[in-house]
Amino acid sequence: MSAPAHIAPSKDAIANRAIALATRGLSMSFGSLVVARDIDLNLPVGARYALIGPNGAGKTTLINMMTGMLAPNSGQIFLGDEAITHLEPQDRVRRGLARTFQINTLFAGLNPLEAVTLAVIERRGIAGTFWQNIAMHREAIEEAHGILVKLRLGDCCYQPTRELPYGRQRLLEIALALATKPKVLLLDEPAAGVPQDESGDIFEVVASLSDDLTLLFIEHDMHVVFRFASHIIVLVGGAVFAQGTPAEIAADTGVREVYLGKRKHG
Amino acid sequence: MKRVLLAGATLLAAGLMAGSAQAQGTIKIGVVLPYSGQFADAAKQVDEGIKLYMKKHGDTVAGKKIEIIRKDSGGIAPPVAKRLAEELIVRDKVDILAGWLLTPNSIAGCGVSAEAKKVMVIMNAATSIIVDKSPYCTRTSFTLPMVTTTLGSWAAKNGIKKAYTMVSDFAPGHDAEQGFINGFKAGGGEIVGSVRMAVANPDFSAYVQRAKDINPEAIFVFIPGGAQPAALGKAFAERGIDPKKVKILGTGEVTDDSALKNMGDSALGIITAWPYDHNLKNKMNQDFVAAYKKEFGGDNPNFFSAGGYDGMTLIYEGLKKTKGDADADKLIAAMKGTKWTSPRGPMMIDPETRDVVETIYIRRVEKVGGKLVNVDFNKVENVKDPIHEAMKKK
Amino acid sequence: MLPPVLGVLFDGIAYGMLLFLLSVGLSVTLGLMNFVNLAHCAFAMLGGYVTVTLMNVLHWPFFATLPLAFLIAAAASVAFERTLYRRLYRASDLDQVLLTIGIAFVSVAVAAWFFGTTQQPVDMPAYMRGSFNVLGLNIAAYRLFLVGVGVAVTVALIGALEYTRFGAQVRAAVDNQRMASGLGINVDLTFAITFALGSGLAGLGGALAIEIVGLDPNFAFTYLVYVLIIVSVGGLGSIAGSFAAACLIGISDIAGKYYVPELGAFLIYLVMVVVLMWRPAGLFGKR
Amino acid sequence: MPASAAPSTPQQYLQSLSRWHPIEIAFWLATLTPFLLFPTYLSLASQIAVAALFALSLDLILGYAGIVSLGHAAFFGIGAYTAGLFSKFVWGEPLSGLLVATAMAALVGYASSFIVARFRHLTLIMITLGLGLLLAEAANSAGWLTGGSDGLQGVDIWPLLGLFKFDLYGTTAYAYSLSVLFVVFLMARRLINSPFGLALRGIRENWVRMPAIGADSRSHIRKVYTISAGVAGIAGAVIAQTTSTVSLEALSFERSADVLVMLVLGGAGRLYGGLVGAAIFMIARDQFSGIAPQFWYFWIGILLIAVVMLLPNGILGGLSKILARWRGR
Repeated sequence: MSAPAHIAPSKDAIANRAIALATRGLSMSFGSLVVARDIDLNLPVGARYALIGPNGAGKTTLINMMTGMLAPNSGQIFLGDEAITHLEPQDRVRRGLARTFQINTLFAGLNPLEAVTLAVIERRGIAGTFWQNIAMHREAIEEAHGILVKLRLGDCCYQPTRELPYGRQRLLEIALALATKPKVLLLDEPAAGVPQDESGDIFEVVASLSDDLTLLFIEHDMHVVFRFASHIIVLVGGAVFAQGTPAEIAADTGVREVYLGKRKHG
Repeated sequence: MKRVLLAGATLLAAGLMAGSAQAQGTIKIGVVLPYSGQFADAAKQVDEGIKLYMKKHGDTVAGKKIEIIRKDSGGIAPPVAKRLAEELIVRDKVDILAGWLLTPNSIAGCGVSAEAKKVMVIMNAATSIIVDKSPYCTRTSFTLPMVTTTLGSWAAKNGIKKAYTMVSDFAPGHDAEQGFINGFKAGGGEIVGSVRMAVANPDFSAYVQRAKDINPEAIFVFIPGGAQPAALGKAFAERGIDPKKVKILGTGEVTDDSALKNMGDSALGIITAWPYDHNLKNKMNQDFVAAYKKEFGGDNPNFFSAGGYDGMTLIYEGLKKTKGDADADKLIAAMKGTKWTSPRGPMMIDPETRDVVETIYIRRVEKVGGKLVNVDFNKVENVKDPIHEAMKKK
Repeated sequence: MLPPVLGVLFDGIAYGMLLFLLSVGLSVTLGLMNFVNLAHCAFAMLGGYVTVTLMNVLHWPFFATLPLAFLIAAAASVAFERTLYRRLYRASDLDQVLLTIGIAFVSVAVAAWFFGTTQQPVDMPAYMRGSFNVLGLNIAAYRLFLVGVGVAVTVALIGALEYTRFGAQVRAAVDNQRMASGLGINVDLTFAITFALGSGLAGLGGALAIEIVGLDPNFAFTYLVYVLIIVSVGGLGSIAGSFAAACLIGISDIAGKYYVPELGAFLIYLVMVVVLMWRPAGLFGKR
Repeated sequence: MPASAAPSTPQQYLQSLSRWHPIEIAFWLATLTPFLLFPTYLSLASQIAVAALFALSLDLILGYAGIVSLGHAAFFGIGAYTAGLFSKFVWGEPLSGLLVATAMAALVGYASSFIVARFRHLTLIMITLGLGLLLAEAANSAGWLTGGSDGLQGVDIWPLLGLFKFDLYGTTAYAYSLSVLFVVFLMARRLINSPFGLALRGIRENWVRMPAIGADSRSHIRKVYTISAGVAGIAGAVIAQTTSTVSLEALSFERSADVLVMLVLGGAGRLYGGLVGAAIFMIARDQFSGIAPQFWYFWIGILLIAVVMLLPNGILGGLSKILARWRGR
C-alpha cells in the first residue's frame, strides 16, 4: 500500500521549524513478513508525536530501526541534517537520539544513582577513566542526581533497581534516556504495565520535559494520546496510514474505521 | 575469612609440630611423584618399588631408621615440584630427595638439591641433562638416548638398512628420535622418513597410514606410556602392518604389560630395547617379581618399579658406605662408582657423570605359555648415556 | 582402486563418530536443558568401567555389555539429577560449572579407588580387530562398526526429539516450565528422562571409546575439551549439528595428520576457532 | 548497606562505597601472619598469592564484565615465558623483568581483545579455550625458544633489589608475591570504584542497555581484557621469577580451568572472591594431598559440591547473603 496517507501533514504547523528526526523510504521485512513499508516521517524540533496503531503494526520495529538496533532493508534516517542510517546504536545516542524500552531493560544490580551516573559519564566521555575514584567526578554525579530528583526518584536512588516498585522502574527507564541529553527521545510505551491511575503520573513527567526536546511515544491509551500529543502518526501493517493533529486524526473517518472504530484499547 | 584462616592455622601448626619432632637416628627421604592425575599409575609403580625394597631390607640401614615422606606433584608442574622439594627440606627436614618421574619437575627439584645441598635420586625421569643440574643428583633409571641409540645401532648391525621413525612431538620424543637416528646412521643405516605426532592424540590411524604408504623395512616408534601404546599397536594391526614383516622397533613403553594386554596378538614380533622386564631370567629378578606380585595384588613389576627399587638400593648402599651420614658431599661421593646387582642385572653409577650404567636388553614380543611377553634375545652391557659420553669427548 | 583420500575420509568420519558418541549426550543436556554438565565425561567413564568389569570379571561378550553401559550410566545420572543437579537448574552457569567439576573430581578419585590407576584392558572379538580391503582401501572393522552406531544414534535421536510426543514435551518444558506444567506435562519427569538419556548416551560412548582411546580414571577430564568442541561447533541442542561437527573435526584432524603432520596438534583447535568466528552459534545453531 | 550509611550527598554516598572496611584491613594484616607463625609455609603462601593474583585478573573480566574465559592461562604463560626469557637473554633483575612481562601479556591481550569483544556466551568460552590451546601447542613446537616440554632452561633471577636472594624458605618469594599482589589489588580496587568500573558493571548487568545509553561496550571490553591480560602476565612472571622455572604447564588448559574454579569457589564479581577462593583451594589441596596423595581429588570435589549446595555464588556470595538475611531478621 504505497498510496499517500489520508491526511497530509499540516504543513503550516511545521514549515517554519527545523526537522529533528526524519526517515525516508524506510522498509524492512523478515522473510515474507513486511514490518516496515516505505516510511517517510518528519519530526520537527520540539514536537510531541504519538505513534499509534494496532498490535503488530510495526511500531517498536520502527523505533528499533531509528535507533540502530535493527537494520532496515532500504531507506534512510536523518538526525537533523546528518544521515545516521549506518551508525552504531551508541553513536546515534551520542548524537542525541535516545530511547526507552517497552519491557524494562535496566541494570538490575545497580541502584538508580549508579545507573544514571553511568549514562552521564558515558555521555561526558569519562567512562574509560579507570585510575580515579568515581566520587571525584562530582559534577557528573550531581547531574545524575538532579535528573533523578526531577523524575521523582530522588528518595529511592540508593536502592537496588531490582527492588524498586514497577512504576519507579518505568521512570528510571526515562531517567536513563534523559541522562544522555537527547535532542530526540523515543518512548516505547512508557507506561506499559503500569496501572491506569499511575500512568498519568508518568505522562505528567513526560509532559514536563523541556520544549526543545522532540518526543515520539508509542501508546495504546487514546485518552493519554489525545491529551499529550501535538501530532499523531497512525501505523498500520508497517506503513503510515495517517498523520496529523489529534483533531484531524479524530475527525478522520478512515482512521476511525480502520483503527479507532474497531479497536478500543485500554 | 578470618575464621577460615584460623582453622587453617591450627591445621598447619599441627603439621609443623609433627615435622620438628625428629628422632636423632632417623634419615628422612622426601619422595616427590605425580601420585594424582595423568601419571598417577606410573607414580604408584615407582612407589611400590620403594615399598618393596624397604619391606625386604628393613627400614634401618647403618643404624639409622629410614622414613619416607611422600608428596604429590600432580602431573607436570615444576613450580609445585620445586615448592614441595623446598618444603620437604625446610619443614620436614629431609636428608635425601627421591622419586622424580617427570623431567620438568626433576629439573626444578635439582635447583633445590643444589642450593640446599641434598642428594637427589632420580628414579625415573629419563632426559640426559637432568643430572647435570645439581652436583648432588644421581639416577637409577636410564636415559632415553641410552635405549634408543643402542636400539639404533643394534638395528643397523642386524641387517636393517632403511627405517622410518614415528615419535611424539615433545622433548622426550625428540631425544628418542635423535638417539635412534644417531645409533642407526653410525651403523650405516638410512632414515627414509620421520614424523612427529601430536602429544594429545587418541587416534594414530593417519600417522600409521603415512608410514604404511612409504612401506619401510622397519619403523621406530616412541610414545609416552599410558593409553597410547595400545592405541598405536591397534592402529598397526588395523592397517595390516605385520610386525613379522615390517620390523617395528620401539622403547619398552610400547610393549608394557598393560599395552600388551590391550593389543593382543597384534603385538607379536615387536622389537624393543629396554633396561628391565619382569621376564628377565635371573634368580634375583624372579624373586623380585614373585615378591612384588604377592605384595601388590598380582600385577608384574615394570621399569618404574625397578627404578624405585634400585633407587632405594643406591640410597642404602651409599648410606652403608658413609656409615649413616647423609651429608650430601659425603653421600654423593660414596654413591659415585657404586656397583650393585639389581633384578635387571649389574648396575653402576658412573663416577664422572653420576648417571646410571647398565645393560640394555633387546627383546621381541612372543607368546609364552599363552601369554604375551617380551623375550630378551640380545643385550648390550655397560651402556652409558651417549649424550654425556659425547660431551666428555669434546 | 580407490584413491587414498577416500581412506582418509573414512578414517576421519570414524574418528568423528567416536567423538560424536562421546559428546551427543552433552548436546542434549546442555543444548536442551541449558545445564552446563562438565561431569559428562564422568558418566562416559562410568559406562566404560561397566563394560570393562562385565567383560573381565563376568566374561560377558563386548556387545552384550553395551546396553548395560547405557543403562547404568543413565541410572546413576538420575540419582545425581534428583539429588544435586535439579537444585541448580536455575542457578548461574558458574555454579553449575563448580558443581559438575566437583562431581568430576570425585569420580576420578572413586574410579582410582575401585579400579586402580592402570589402563583397563579390553579383549575385543578377533573379527573386530582386523580390517578388510575394499578396492584397495583399508577399512577397519571396528571403525565401520563405530560409523554404523553413530548413524543409528543420530537417526534415533532426531526421530525421538523432533517427531515424538516426548520430544515436543522436552522442548515445551525447556522453553517455559510453568506453561508446560500448566499443559499437564510432568516437567520433573521430563527433565529426569532427558538427563538420563544424555548421560546414558555418554555411557555408551565411553564403552565404545575404550577400544580406541583406552580407559583410566583420568578419562573424566581427558576428553572434556573434545566434547565441548563438538558441541559448540555443532550448535547447542542440535543433534544433526553435533553429527556434522564431529565429521568435520574428525576429517580435518585425520586429514591434517596425514597430509601435514606438522600441523597435527593444531588443526582441531584451528578448525573450531575458525568455524565459531564464522558462525558464532555453531554450524546448526539457532541462537 | 546503603540505607544505614545515610550519606548527606550523592557524592559522599558513592565515596562511602569505596571506603576501607575493617575486615579488609584485618584480611591484609592476616596475610602477614605466615612470616611469623608459619615460616616453613612461605613457599606455599607465595604460590597462593600468585594464584590469587591470577584469579583477580580473571575476576576483572568474568566477575565485572561477564566475560567467561577458559583460556586465561595464555596470558599467565606469556608472562611466565617473557620473564624467564628476559632473565636468560637480557638480565635477571626481577622488577624490570616483571614490567616487560606485563607489557608483553597486555600487548597480546590487546591484540586478542579485538576477537574476544565480538563474541558472547559459549562461543566466547570456546574461542578463548581454542586460542589458549593453540598458543600452548605453539609453545611446544617452538622448542628452540621455549625448551618445549622439558621447560625453559637457563632462567636465572638476580636477588630482589640486589639484596634479597630467592631462598629455600620462600621468605623473599612470599614478600615479593605478596607485595605485587597488594599493589595490583590496590589498582584493581581503584579500577572497580572508578567510572570505568561502573561501566563494566553496566555491561555485566545489562549488555543490551549499554548501547542505548551511548556506551561502546566493545571498547570497554577491549580495555578491560587488556588490563586483565596484563595482570595475568604479572602473575605468570612472579611464579617464573620466584621459582626460576617456566614450563608448558603455565599455558595449560588445567591452569585456565583451575583459576576459574578458584574464582567461582570464592565468589566471582567480588574483589576478594578470587583471593579467598585461591587461598581455600590451595590450602585444601595441600592438606588433602598431604593426607592421601592419590585421592585428594575426592575431598576437593566434595568441597566444591558442598560450597555450591550451601553457599551459592561462591563462598563470599553465599556468606554475604546469609549475613544479610541474619541482619534483616
